[in-house]
Amino acid sequence: MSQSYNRGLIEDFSRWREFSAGMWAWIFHKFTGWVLVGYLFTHIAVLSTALSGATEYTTTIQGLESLLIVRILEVGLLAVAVFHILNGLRLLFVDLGVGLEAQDKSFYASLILTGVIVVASVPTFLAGVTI
Amino acid sequence: MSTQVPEQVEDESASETVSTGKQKRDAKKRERAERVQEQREVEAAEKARTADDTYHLKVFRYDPEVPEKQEPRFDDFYVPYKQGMTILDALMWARDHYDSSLTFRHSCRQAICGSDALFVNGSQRLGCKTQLSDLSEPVRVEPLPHADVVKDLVVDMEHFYDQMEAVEPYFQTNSLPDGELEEQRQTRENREKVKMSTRCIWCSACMSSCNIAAGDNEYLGPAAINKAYRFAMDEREGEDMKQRRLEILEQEHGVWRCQTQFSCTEVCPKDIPLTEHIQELKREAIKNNLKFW
Amino acid sequence: MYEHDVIVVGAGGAGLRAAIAADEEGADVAIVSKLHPVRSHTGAAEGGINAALREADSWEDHAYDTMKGSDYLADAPAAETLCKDSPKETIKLEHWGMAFSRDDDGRVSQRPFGGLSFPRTTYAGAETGHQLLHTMYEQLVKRGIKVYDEWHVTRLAVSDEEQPEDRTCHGIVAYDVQTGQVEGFRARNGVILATGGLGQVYDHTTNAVANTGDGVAMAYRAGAPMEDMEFIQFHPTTLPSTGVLITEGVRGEGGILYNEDGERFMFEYGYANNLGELASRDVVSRAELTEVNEGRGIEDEYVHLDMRHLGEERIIDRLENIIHLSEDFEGVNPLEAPMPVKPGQHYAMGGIETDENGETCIAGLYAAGECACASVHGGNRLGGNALPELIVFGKRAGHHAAGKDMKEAEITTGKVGDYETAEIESPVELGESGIGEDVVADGGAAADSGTATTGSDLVQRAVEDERQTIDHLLEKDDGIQHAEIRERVQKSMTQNVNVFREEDGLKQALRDIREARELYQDVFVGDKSRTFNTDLLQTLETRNILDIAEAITLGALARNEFRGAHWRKEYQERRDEKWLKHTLLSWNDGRPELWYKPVILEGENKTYEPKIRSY
Amino acid sequence: MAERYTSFKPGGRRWLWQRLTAAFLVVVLAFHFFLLHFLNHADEVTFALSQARMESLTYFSLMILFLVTATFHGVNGVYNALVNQGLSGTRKTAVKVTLGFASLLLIVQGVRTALAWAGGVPI
Ligand SMILES: Cc1cc2nc3c(=O)[nH]c(=O)nc-3n(C[C@H](O)[C@H](O)[C@H](O)COP(=O)(O)OP(=O)(O)OC[C@H]3O[C@@H](n4cnc5c(N)ncnc54)[C@H](O)[C@@H]3O)c2cc1C
Ligand code: HEM
Ligand code: SF4
Ligand code: F3S
Ligand code: FES
Repeated sequence: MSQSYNRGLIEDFSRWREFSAGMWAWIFHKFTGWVLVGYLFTHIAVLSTALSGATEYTTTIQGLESLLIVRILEVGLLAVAVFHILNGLRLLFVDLGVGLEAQDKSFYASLILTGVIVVASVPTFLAGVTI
Repeated sequence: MSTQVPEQVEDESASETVSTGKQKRDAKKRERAERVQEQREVEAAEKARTADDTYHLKVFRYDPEVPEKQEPRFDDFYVPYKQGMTILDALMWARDHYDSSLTFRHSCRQAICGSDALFVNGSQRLGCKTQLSDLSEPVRVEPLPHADVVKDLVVDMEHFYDQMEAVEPYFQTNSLPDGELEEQRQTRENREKVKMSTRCIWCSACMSSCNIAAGDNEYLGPAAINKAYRFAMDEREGEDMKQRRLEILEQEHGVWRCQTQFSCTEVCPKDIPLTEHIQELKREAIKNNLKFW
Repeated sequence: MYEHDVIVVGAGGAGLRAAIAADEEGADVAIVSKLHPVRSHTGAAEGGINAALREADSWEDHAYDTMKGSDYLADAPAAETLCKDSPKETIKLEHWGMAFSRDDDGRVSQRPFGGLSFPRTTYAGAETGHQLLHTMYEQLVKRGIKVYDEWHVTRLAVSDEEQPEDRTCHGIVAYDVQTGQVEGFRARNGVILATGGLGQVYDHTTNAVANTGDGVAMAYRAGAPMEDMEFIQFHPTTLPSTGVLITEGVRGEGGILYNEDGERFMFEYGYANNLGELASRDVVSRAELTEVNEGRGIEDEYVHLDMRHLGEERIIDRLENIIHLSEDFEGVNPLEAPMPVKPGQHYAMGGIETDENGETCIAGLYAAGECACASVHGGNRLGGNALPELIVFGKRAGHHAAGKDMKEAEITTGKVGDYETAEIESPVELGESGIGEDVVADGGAAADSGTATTGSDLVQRAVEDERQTIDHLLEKDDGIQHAEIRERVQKSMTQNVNVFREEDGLKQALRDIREARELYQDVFVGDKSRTFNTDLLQTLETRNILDIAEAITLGALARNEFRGAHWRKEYQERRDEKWLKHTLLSWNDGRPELWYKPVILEGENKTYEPKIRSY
Repeated sequence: MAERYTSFKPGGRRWLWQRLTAAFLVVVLAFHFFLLHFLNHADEVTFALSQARMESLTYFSLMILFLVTATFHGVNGVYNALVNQGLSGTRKTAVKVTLGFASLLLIVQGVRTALAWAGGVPI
C-alpha cells in the first residue's frame, strides 16, 4: 500500500466532469441542504431582533427587504429550497422503492420544475423593492 | 463420415527427412523473414498513427520503481481497429506490439472474472466488455478511481475484498435436511428474487464509482451490501439468520451511509440493481426494528 | 519460507474444493494462486453439473454415458467414482447455498445435455460455473482458509531420485506478483495442483488468458507424466475475435449455420445429413473448418450462425444471454445479423496422470480438476462432466493429502505393471533446448539436491534456483519477447494440431515448436520492474506453453487412429485392438519419453465393452 | 424474547427521522413560504403582523415544531454528510457536540423570539 501512488484530491476534484444524474442530484441536494441550514441560522438570528423590541425588528426587516441584493438572494433561496424540496421528495420515493428506474428523469424533472417555479415567482419576490 | 480433408497450405515442410543443414538454412531464411517482418511492423505502427481505422488510446502509466514512470503520465497508443475490438483487446495489442511493460489485470475476456474494471472515458467499465467503437477518441484509460494504484492500470483490491468479507458472505442455516442427498427446497420466486444479486463478479466498479465509499473508508459499499442482500433475502437461511444479517448491515457504516447516488447501479457490468437492493435492505431494517419498539 | 500441512496450487473449483476437504480433515491448509479465487476460469462455465439425483436415474447410467462419450478411453474406476460421488457433492453445494435453478416443487432443476441418457445436468441459469465458484469461495471465507492470492507458482520442490516413482514433493516455489519476491512454501503433507486448463496453447480458445497449463508443465518437469494430451476438445461455436462461447443451445433452438455463399452447408455438403447443425461438437467443428479451408468461409475465417428466424420473442425468452455476448464481444446484434462463429479450443481431456484419489506417482504430489487426468473423460468429455470432476476429485485429493484413510486406488500411476514404452519419431530434436547454457534448467527435480537433506532445505534450494532464473530473465537487456514466441506456437498449433490432424501438419508443428524453443533461449523481459511484472510472468508461462504444445503434438502424431476428439486424416477409424491405451509422456533429463498404459474398462459390476459411438 | 430487545442503532434511527422530518417539512415549509412571500409580501413584514399570527396557539405550536424539525433535519443532515466523508474518532465526537450545542442554541433563541412575539405562551 505504502508505495502506491496516491491520486488524492486531484482525483476527487476532477471527477465531477464524469458525474451522472444521480451524482449531480446528490451534490445539489447536499449543497442546497447546507445553504438551507445556513439560512435557518441567519434567519433565526435576524428574527431574534424581535427580542429587542417591535420597532427594532420592523426596521431591520424592512431595511433588509428594501435592498435589491437581499431580494435577489431570496430568489436564490427560493430556488435552493424548491430544488431541495422536489429532490427531497424524489429521494423519499426512492427510499420507498418507487420509481427507481426513472431516477435520472425525476432528477431532471426536479431541475426543470425548480426553474419554472423560480421564474414564475420572481415578480412576487421583487415586488415593491426600492432601488 | 464425409468430412473433406482440408487443403494444407504447403510450405517447405513437404519433405520429411530434413537434414540439419537444411534446418540451419531454413532458420536463416526465417530469421531474414523475421527481420523483414519487424521492419513491416515498425512501418505498420507508423501507418497506424495516421490511418483512419486506428484508435487513439491515452493510457495512464505509473510505476513506483521506474524513474520515468514515478510521476504518473499518459502514454499514447495507436491501435489498428478490427471489427469487434474491445478496450481489453486494444490494450493487449498495445502491450504486445509497443510496450511489453504496459500492465493491467485480465483473464477471462468474457466479463466473468471481474479482473479488468477500468476507468474509461470517465466511467467505470470492464475492458473486455466495452467495444472500442462505442467510445469517442481519444480513448482515455485509467485505473479505477478511489483506489491506490499499484502500477499502470492495476489498483490495490485489498480494501474491496475486506469489505466483501466483512458481511459474513457465506450461507448459514440451522436447518439442513438430514439426508446428504436431499436438497433444501426453495421456491422459484425466491430464487428469482436473489438471482440478480448472485451475479456479482467482484469487479469493484461500483465501489469505485461511489462518492460515499470514496469519502468513508469504512462504508461497506454497494457490492458488499449486495452480497449480504443475496443471503438476507434467501429464504433457505431462515428468519433468525436474516435478523443477524440485518444487524450487520445496520452498523453505522452499513446501509445508512448510502445516499442513493445510483452511480453504482449505472456502472455495474452485470446490471445488478444495487441501489434498489440497498434501499430494500434499509426498509427491511427499519421494519425489523419497528417490531421491537 | 511459509509452511503448511497441505498446499493447494490454484483456486478454481478444484482447488477450492480440495482446500475445504483438507480443512475438514483438520489439516492446516493454504491456497496459493496466481489469480484471486473468484477470478478463476471455473466462473466461465455455463451449462451445468451432471449428477444422477433422481429416482429414475442412476449413477450406473451416468457412468455408461461417460464411458461411451469417452470413446472408451476413460478408466472405469475413475468414471464410476465420478458418477457415484457427484450426486452427494452436488447436493453439498446446494447445502452451501448455491443458487441452483429450481423446479416448481422447489427441488433443483435438471436439463438434458448432449450424450446423456437422462436429463441430469443440474444448473444455475446459464452461469453454473460462476455460482459454483463463488459458493465455494464463500465456504473458504467461512472457514478462514489462508489464500496467498496473486502468487504465481513457478516450480515444485521435488527430491531428485532417479525414478519419478521414488520422488517426494516437499513444497513449491512461488513469485509474489505484487512485490516481485520469490518465496518457498513447504508442504508437510502434500501439494495439490489445481491449475486448470491450457487453452492458451492455441490462439483461439474459450479459455482464459491465465489458462496456460502451468501445473501440468510443472509436474511434468518434476517427473509426473502427462496423460492423453492429444485429446483436446474444440467447440464449434465461438466468437472469432475473442473465443467467447456461444452455447450449443442456439443450435438446439434451431439456429442455422451458413457459409459465405449462404448455403446451409451441414446439409448441402453432406456433413451430417440427419442431424445437421445438431451433430456432435467434433463433427460440426470439422465441417466449419472444411468450409473455410475450401474457400467458402467468410473473410476466410468463420461461418455464420443465424438465429434471426427464431423470432425476437423466442430469442429473448430463451437465449437472452447470447444477445449480450454477441453484442458485447463481437459488436454484432444477433437480432439483426447472423453471428460469426468458428471452432475454438475448449477443454483438455488430458493432464497430469493421477489415480482416483488424485495422487500422482510422486509421493505428496496430487492433482485435480482440468489439469489432472484421472482419466474420466478419455477421448472426449461430455458437456457437464467437468464441474463434477472438480468437486469429486478435488475433495478426494484434499482428503487424501490431509491424511484421511481412503480406499486403495485401482488406477496405477507411474511406470508400474503393464506398461509399454514406445519410440518417438520426430523430424526434430525434442525437449529442452540448450540445457547447461546460462539459462538455469527450469523445473525438474531440484536441479541438484545433493546437499539438501530435509524437505525445507530442498524447498530452499528450489527457491534459490528460481531466483536465479528470474534474475537472469530480468537482467537480460536484449533478445526476443515472449509475445512473439507465444504467438508463433499458438498459430502453428491452431494451423496444424487443430480439429484436423495429419502427419505433415503435426511434424510441421514439431518443427515450429523446436524453433520456438530455440528462440526462447533468447527471450528477454522488457519490463524490469519488480512490481506487478506481467511481462515476466507471461514469459514464464510461455515456457509452459512450449512443453505442453510439444506433448499434445507428440501424442497426436503417435496415435494412429481416430478416437473421440482426435481425428487423423490417415487413419479414419477407431482401432481398439491397438489403441485401447493411454498415451503418457515423461520428462526424462530434459527429453520427453513416450509410453503407454492400458485402459481399464472393468468397472465395479461390469465391463464396458467398446461399441460404436453414435448418437 | 423476555426483555425488550432492540438492535436499532442510532444510524438507522437517524435515517428514519431524517425521512420523517423531511416529509413533515415539505408541508410546513411550503405553507411557510406561501404565507410569508405570497400572501403577505416580504416588504410588508412588520412586528405587528407576526405578533398577530403568533398569538394563535395553533400557529405558535406549528412554528415551534417547524423550528425543531428543521433544526433536527438540517443539523442531522450536516452531521450525516460529515460522517459520509469518513469523519471518525474524537473529531467525530467533537463535531457531534458542537452541532448539538448549536442546535440547542438555535432552538432556544427561536423559542425566545416566538415568545417575545406571542407575549408568553398563548393559551
Ligand atoms: C466457456 C466454458 C464453459 C464451460 N462450461 C462447462 C459446463 O457447462 N459444464 C462443465 O462441467 N464444464 C464446463 N467447462 C469446463 C470447466 O469449467 C473447467 O474444466 C473447470 O472449470 C476447470 O476448473 P479448475 O478448478 O480445474 O481450473 P480453473 O478454474 O481454471 O482454476 C485454475 C486456478 O489455478 C490457478 N493457477 C493457474 N496457474 C497457476 C500458477 N502457475 N500458480 C498459481 N496458481 C495458478 C489460477 O489462478 C486459478 O485459480 C467450461 C469451460 C469453459 C472455458
Ligand atoms: C421541505 C422539505 C424538505 C425535504 C423533503 C427534505 C428532504 C431531505 C432528505 C430526504 C434528505 C436526506 C438526503 C439523504 O440522506 O440522502 C435531506 C437532507 C438534508 N436536508 Fe432536507 N429536506 C427538506 C427541508 C430542509 C430544510 C428546511 C433544511 C434546512 C434547515 C434542510 C437541510 C438539509 C440538510 C443540511 C441535509 C443534508 C444534506 C447532505 O447530504 O449533505 N432540508 N433533506
Ligand atoms: S456489484 Fe456489479 S459493479 Fe459491483 S463488484 Fe459486483 S459486478 Fe462489479
Ligand atoms: S453509488 Fe453509493 S451512495 Fe448508494 S446508490 Fe450506490 S452505494
Ligand atoms: S477479463 Fe475477465 S472480466 Fe474482463
